[in-house]
Amino acid sequence: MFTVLSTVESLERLNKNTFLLKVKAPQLATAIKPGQFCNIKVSDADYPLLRRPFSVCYTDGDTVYFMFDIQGEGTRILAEKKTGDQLDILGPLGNGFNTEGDFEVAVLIGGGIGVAPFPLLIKHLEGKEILTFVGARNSEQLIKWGMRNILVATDDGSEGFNGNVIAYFQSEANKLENKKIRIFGCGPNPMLKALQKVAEKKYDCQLSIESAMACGFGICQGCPVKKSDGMGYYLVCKDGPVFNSDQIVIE
Amino acid sequence: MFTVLSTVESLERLNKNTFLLKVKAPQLATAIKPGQFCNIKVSDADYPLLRRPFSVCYTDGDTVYFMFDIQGEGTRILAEKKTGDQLDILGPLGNGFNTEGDFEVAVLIGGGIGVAPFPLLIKHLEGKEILTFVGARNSEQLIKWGMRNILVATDDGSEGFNGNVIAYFQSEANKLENKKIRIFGCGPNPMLKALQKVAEKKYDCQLSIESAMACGFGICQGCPVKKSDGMGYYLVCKDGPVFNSDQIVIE
Amino acid sequence: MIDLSVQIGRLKLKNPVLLASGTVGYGNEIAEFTDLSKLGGIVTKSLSLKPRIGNPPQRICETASGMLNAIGLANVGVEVFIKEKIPFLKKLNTTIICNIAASSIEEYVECTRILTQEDAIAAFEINVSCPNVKEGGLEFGNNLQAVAKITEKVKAVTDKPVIIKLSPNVSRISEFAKIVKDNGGDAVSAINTLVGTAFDIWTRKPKIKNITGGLSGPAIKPVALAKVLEISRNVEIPIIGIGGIMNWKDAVEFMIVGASAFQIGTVNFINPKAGEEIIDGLIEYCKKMSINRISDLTASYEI
Amino acid sequence: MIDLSVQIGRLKLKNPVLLASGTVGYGNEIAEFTDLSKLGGIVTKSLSLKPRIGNPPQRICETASGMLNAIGLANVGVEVFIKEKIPFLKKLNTTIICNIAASSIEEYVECTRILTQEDAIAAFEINVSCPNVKEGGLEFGNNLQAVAKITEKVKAVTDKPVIIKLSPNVSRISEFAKIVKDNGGDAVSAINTLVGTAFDIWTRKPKIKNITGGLSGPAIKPVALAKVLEISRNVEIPIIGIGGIMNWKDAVEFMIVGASAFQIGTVNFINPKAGEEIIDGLIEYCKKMSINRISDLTASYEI
Ligand SMILES: Cc1cc2nc3c(=O)[nH]c(=O)nc-3n(C[C@H](O)[C@H](O)[C@H](O)COP(=O)(O)OP(=O)(O)OC[C@H]3O[C@@H](n4cnc5c(N)ncnc54)[C@H](O)[C@@H]3O)c2cc1C
Ligand SMILES: Cc1cc2nc3c(=O)[nH]c(=O)nc-3n(C[C@H](O)[C@H](O)[C@H](O)COP(=O)(O)OP(=O)(O)OC[C@H]3O[C@@H](n4cnc5c(N)ncnc54)[C@H](O)[C@@H]3O)c2cc1C
Ligand SMILES: Cc1cc2nc3c(=O)[nH]c(=O)nc-3n(C[C@H](O)[C@H](O)[C@H](O)COP(=O)(O)O)c2cc1C
Ligand SMILES: Cc1cc2nc3c(=O)[nH]c(=O)nc-3n(C[C@H](O)[C@H](O)[C@H](O)COP(=O)(O)O)c2cc1C
Ligand code: FES
Ligand code: FES
Repeated sequence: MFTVLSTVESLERLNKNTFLLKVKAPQLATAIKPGQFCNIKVSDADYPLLRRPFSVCYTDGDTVYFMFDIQGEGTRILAEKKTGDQLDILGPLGNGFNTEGDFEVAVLIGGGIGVAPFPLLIKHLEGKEILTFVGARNSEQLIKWGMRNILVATDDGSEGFNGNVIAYFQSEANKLENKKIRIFGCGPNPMLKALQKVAEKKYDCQLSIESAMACGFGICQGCPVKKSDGMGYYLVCKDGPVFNSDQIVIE
Repeated sequence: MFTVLSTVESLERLNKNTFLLKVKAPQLATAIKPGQFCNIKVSDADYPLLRRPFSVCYTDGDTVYFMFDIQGEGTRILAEKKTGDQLDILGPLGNGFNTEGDFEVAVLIGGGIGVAPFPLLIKHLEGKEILTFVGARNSEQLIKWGMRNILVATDDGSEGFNGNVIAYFQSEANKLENKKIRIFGCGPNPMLKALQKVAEKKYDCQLSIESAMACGFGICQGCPVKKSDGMGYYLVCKDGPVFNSDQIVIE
Repeated sequence: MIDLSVQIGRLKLKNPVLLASGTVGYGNEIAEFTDLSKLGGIVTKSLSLKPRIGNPPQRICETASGMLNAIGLANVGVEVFIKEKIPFLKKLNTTIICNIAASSIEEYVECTRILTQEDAIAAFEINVSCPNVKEGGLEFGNNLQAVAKITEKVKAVTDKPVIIKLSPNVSRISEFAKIVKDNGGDAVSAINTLVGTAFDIWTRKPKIKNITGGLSGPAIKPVALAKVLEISRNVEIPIIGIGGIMNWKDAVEFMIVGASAFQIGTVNFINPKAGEEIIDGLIEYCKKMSINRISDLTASYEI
Repeated sequence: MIDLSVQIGRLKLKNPVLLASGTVGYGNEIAEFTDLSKLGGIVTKSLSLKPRIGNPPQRICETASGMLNAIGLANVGVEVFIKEKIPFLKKLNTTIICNIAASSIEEYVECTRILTQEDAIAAFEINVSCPNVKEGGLEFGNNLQAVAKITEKVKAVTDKPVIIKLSPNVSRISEFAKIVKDNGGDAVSAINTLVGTAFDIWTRKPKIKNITGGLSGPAIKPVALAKVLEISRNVEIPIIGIGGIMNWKDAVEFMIVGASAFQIGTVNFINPKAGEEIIDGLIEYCKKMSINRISDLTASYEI
C-alpha cells in the first residue's frame, strides 16, 4: 500500500456511460493482483472530500487500467481527465481473487460495471478454460472490452440471452457438469445474492463486493460486511473485496 | 440584474498572474456600464460555494471581458476555463463610475489588478483627455492591456517611476493644475486610502472599492463600508462599488 | 395535478418553499431575478423595534461548503419597515412571514403588537437564535425558560401564527420545540446558523470582526436534518426545515425527516432563482414517486 | 532550529501533531504510509472493556465537505488490545494516548485501572462524547455531572495524564471544560463529531443504518474553532484542537485560537501522510513568522 502520483495516458469512452482510464504508474502496475482495487483522489482540491474506490481493470507494462461508470460527482470529474493530468492513487488495496488451486474452468460472471476487474483476472488465468458471462440492462450498456469467450445476457433481450446473467448461467450450467469449475462473480448486490444462492454448497465461488468506503485500507472501519458465521463483520476493504461466497451475508 | 449562461470565447494570459477572459454574453454586454461588476460562478458544482465578484473590464459587441489575478481556489479554477465552456454570470451589479459632468481630464489611477475596470471606462470617456497611472510591484506584474496614455510606477523601480502610484501622481499633479480633472481610482485599500487623502477637498475623485461579498446584489448585507458622515454603512455591492472619495471611510 | 400546498398549523402556503430571513432582504432585490408570487412565501429580515446599523466589516467569510456571517441584524426597524417596505411586500402576492429579533422579551412583544396590525403579514417568525448580537440572541435561544416566556407573551398579543426559530447550538433541540408547543407556539423553524469562526493565520485576527459568526450552507445540512428529525420524532408540532438546502433533492430530504415546509437561505446568494427551480424539481419528484400531495412527504421517513 | 515540542499539562509531545482516535485504528495500517515516529503521537481507537463488533452497515456516508460515521465503537476490547495491539504500538517510538469509551462510569474506571499498568500508554483520552452508541456516549457528554464524575473517578485510578474528549453538541462547551478542570482533568480535546444525518430520497431510509452519525471533516472546522476559542477564553486548561484539519494552515488556525496540540482525523483517510506534511508546513510557517517555539502560537489570537 502506498500513494502514487500517476499520469493520465488516455481516457476512452467504451459506451454511453462507461470509460476506460489508463494511467502510468509503474510501481502500482507491478504490485497489483487481480481483484484488488485502488482509492483514487479525483481532484486536487478538498472536493469531493473522499477518495473513490475502483477495481484495477488491467495492467500492461507500466500502465494501469481502470474501467468506470459515471455515477455521481466524483466519477463525473474523473471522466473529464485529460492526457497528462496527474492523478493521486492509493493502492493496491484488498486481497484480490484467488486463482490458485485445482480447477479447470473459470466462470466469470459480471453484471454491469462489475466486469471491471475481469480483464486482469483473465490475464492471470492463463492455461484455464474461461467463460465470461456478461450482463447488462441492454445492448448499449454491455461492456465487452478485455473479456474472453463472452456469453451475453441483457435484461431487455436486446442482445444475447433475454434475462439476467445469473439465470443465463444457470441455463448453461449443465454443460459444465463434468468439469471442475470456479466461479468469479462481481456486480450489484442483488446479482451477487442470487449467485450466492446458486453457488451454495455446489460451486467453488468467489465474490467481489462493494461497500461505501472512507479510507480503503482498514483504519476507518466504515466498510463492514456480515460474516456468515455470525461472529461480527469483515472489513470489505481489508478482508475483501473478494470473499468466498459462503463467508459473508450480503444484504 | 439577471443571471446568464455565457460561453467562454478565450482565456489569455497577460502576465505571470493576470488573465483576460472573454465571454459571449450579449444581454450583459449591452447592459453593462463602466465600473460595474459581475458575480461569477466559477464551477458547476457547489464548490466553491459562493460566486466571485469581478469588475467588467471591457465590452465589445456581444463579448464581455474580465481581467483577473489568481488569488485562491476560485480564480485558479477560473484560470482553467477553456473556449466553449459555459460560465454562469450574475450581473450587471453596482452603480459604476460617473462619467457625466464637467471635467477636462480623466485621471485613472490603478494599483495591481485594480486597473481591471479601466478599459471600459476609457471607452466611455471618449472626448476627454485621459491619463492612466498604472502601478505594480514590478515590471513583470504591470498590466497595460486596454489602457491609454500610460504612466507607469513600480514599487521596485523596474519600470517607470520608482515608488507607488499615488506618489507618482502627486509628483505629476502640478502639470494638471490649470485643468479641471476627475480622478478614478481602483486598487488595494492602502492605495485607495492614500488617494483619498491626496484628493481630500482638492480633487473630484471616485473610488472603486472591494469587499467580501456573498450575494453581490444587496440581500445579504455582507459588504458594508462605513459612511463618512457616521450614519452607518453603505453596501459596497449595491451603493458602490464606486463611491465619491469623501463618502466613505476606508479601513 | 400535484397538490403542492402545505399547512403549517393554521398557516396555509401554496407550496413549501420559503425564502429564509436575512437572505432576501425585504424582497425587492431578489424580485428582479425570480417571480416571488410562485413561492410559498418569504420571511423578511429580522426586525428590531429600532433600526440597527449592524456590525462593522468584515461581516462574512467563506468556509468549506459554507459561509460565516455576522451581519449583526442590520435592519430598518419596525417603523420604517411599515412605512417603506410593507407597500412593496403587499404587491408580491406571496405569503409574508415577518421575522422579529429583539434584545428583551418586552421588545419582542412590542414589535409583534405593532406589526400584527399589518394585514400584509401572515405570520411571525420569532428569532430567538441569532448568534451575532450580544444582548439577546444566543442567550434566549439556549434558555428554555426564556423561550417559554417569549412564546407565551408574543402569542398573547397576536392572533396570527407564531413560529419560533430555534437555535441548533443546544444539546436537545426537541426540548425547545416542546416548550414552544406547551406555550402555544404554532410551529418551529429549525435551524438557525451554527456558531463558528475562522482566523487569518498571518495576522492572527478573526476573519470576521464580530469574532464568531453563524455557519450556513451545505456544510450544516447533516446537522440541520438531524435536528429536524429529532424534533419530528419527539414533539408534535409543525416544523419548517432550514439549513444548507441547495436544490430540490435537499428540500425533499428535509420533508422526509419531518419538515412541513422549508426555507432556503445561502443558496439565494448564489442562485436567486433557486426557489422556483426547487418547485419544478418537487413536481417532477412527486410525479416519479406517484405522490399526489406534497404534504404526504412530511415525516415519511422509513426507519 | 524551531522547537516543535509542546506540553499538554504534564504530557510532553515532540510536536503538536496527533492522529485522532478512530482514524488510525491501532496504528498498523497507517504505518505503511507514514513514519509515525515523526508525529507527536497517536490516539488509539476508542476501547471498551469487552470487544464491540460495531454497527451494521452502512456506517459512513459522504456529505458536503464532510462525512458522517456511525461505526459504533467497533473495537477489540481491553484484553485483546493489551495482548495483540500494544506490542506493535510499543515499537512505534511515538507517544501513545489510549482512548476509552464506555457505557458506564464503572466501565471507564475499570478500563483505565487495567490499562494504566501498560508502560506503552502515555496518557488517556476519555471519550465522553461519541454520538453513535446508545447506552452512554451522548448522554454522558451532555451532562455536566456525569463528566465531573467520570473525570474524578478515572483520575483516581491513574497517575497518567487524563484528557477528556468533549462533545460539541452542547450550548456552552466551556462549562464542560471547567468541570473537567475542577475535577482534576489534565486537558480537554475538542471536538468530537457533530450529530448529523442524511436520507436517501428514493427509499426514504437513512443513509446510515444507525440513523444519525457523527459529522467530521472540513465542514465542521468553523464550529470546532469556535469551541476551542470559547474554552481558551474562559478556562485555563490545555486544549487539544480537533475538527476538519486538512493541512498545516488549518492546524495553525487551531493553535492560534487556543490549542496546545491538535489531532487530525478524517484527513488520514484521504492522505495518510498528512501528519508528516503538516509538520513540514508548521516548520516553514514558523520560519516565515520568526517563531522559535511552536508553543508560542497557542492562544496567540489578536482580538
Ligand atoms: C472495492 C470497490 C471497487 C469498485 N470498483 C469499481 C469499478 O471498477 N468501476 C466503477 O465504475 N465503480 C467501481 N466501484 C464503485 C465506485 O466506487 C463508485 O461508483 C464511485 O465511488 C461513485 O462515486 P461518485 O462520486 O461518482 O458517486 P456519488 O454517488 O456522488 O458518491 C457519493 C459517495 O458514495 C460513494 N459511493 C457511491 N456509489 C458507490 C458504490 N457503488 N460503492 C462504493 N461507494 C459508493 C462514493 O464513494 C462517495 O463517497 C467500486 C467500489 C468498490 C467499493
Ligand atoms: C466589486 C469587486 C470587483 C472585483 N474585481 C476584480 C477584478 O476585476 N479582477 C480581479 O482579479 N479581482 C477582482 N476582485 C477581487 C476578486 O473578487 C477576488 O480576487 C476573488 O474573489 C478571489 O477568489 P479566490 O477564490 O481566488 O480567492 P480566495 O482567497 O480563496 O477566496 C476566498 C473568499 O474570499 C473572497 N475574496 C478573496 N479576495 C477578495 C477580494 N479581494 N475582494 C472580495 N472578496 C475576496 C472570495 O470571493 C471568496 O469568497 C473584485 C472584488 C470586488 C468586490
Ligand atoms: C447572511 C445571513 C443573514 C442572516 N440573517 C438572519 C436574520 O436576520 N434572522 C434570522 O432569523 N436568520 C438569519 N439568517 C439565518 C438563515 O435564515 C438560515 O436560518 C441559515 O442561513 C441556514 O440556512 P441556509 O443554510 O439555507 O443558509 C441569516 C443567514 C445568513 C447567511
Ligand atoms: C470514522 C471515524 C471514527 C471515529 N471513531 C472515534 C472513536 O472511536 N473515538 C473517538 O473519540 N473519536 C472518534 N472519531 C472522532 C475523531 O477522533 C475526531 O474527533 C473527529 O473525526 C473530528 O476530527 P476530523 O474532522 O479531523 O475528522 C471518529 C471519527 C471518524 C471519522
Ligand atoms: S474503508 Fe476504511 S476500513 Fe474499510
Ligand atoms: S454582497 Fe450581499 S449585500 Fe452586498
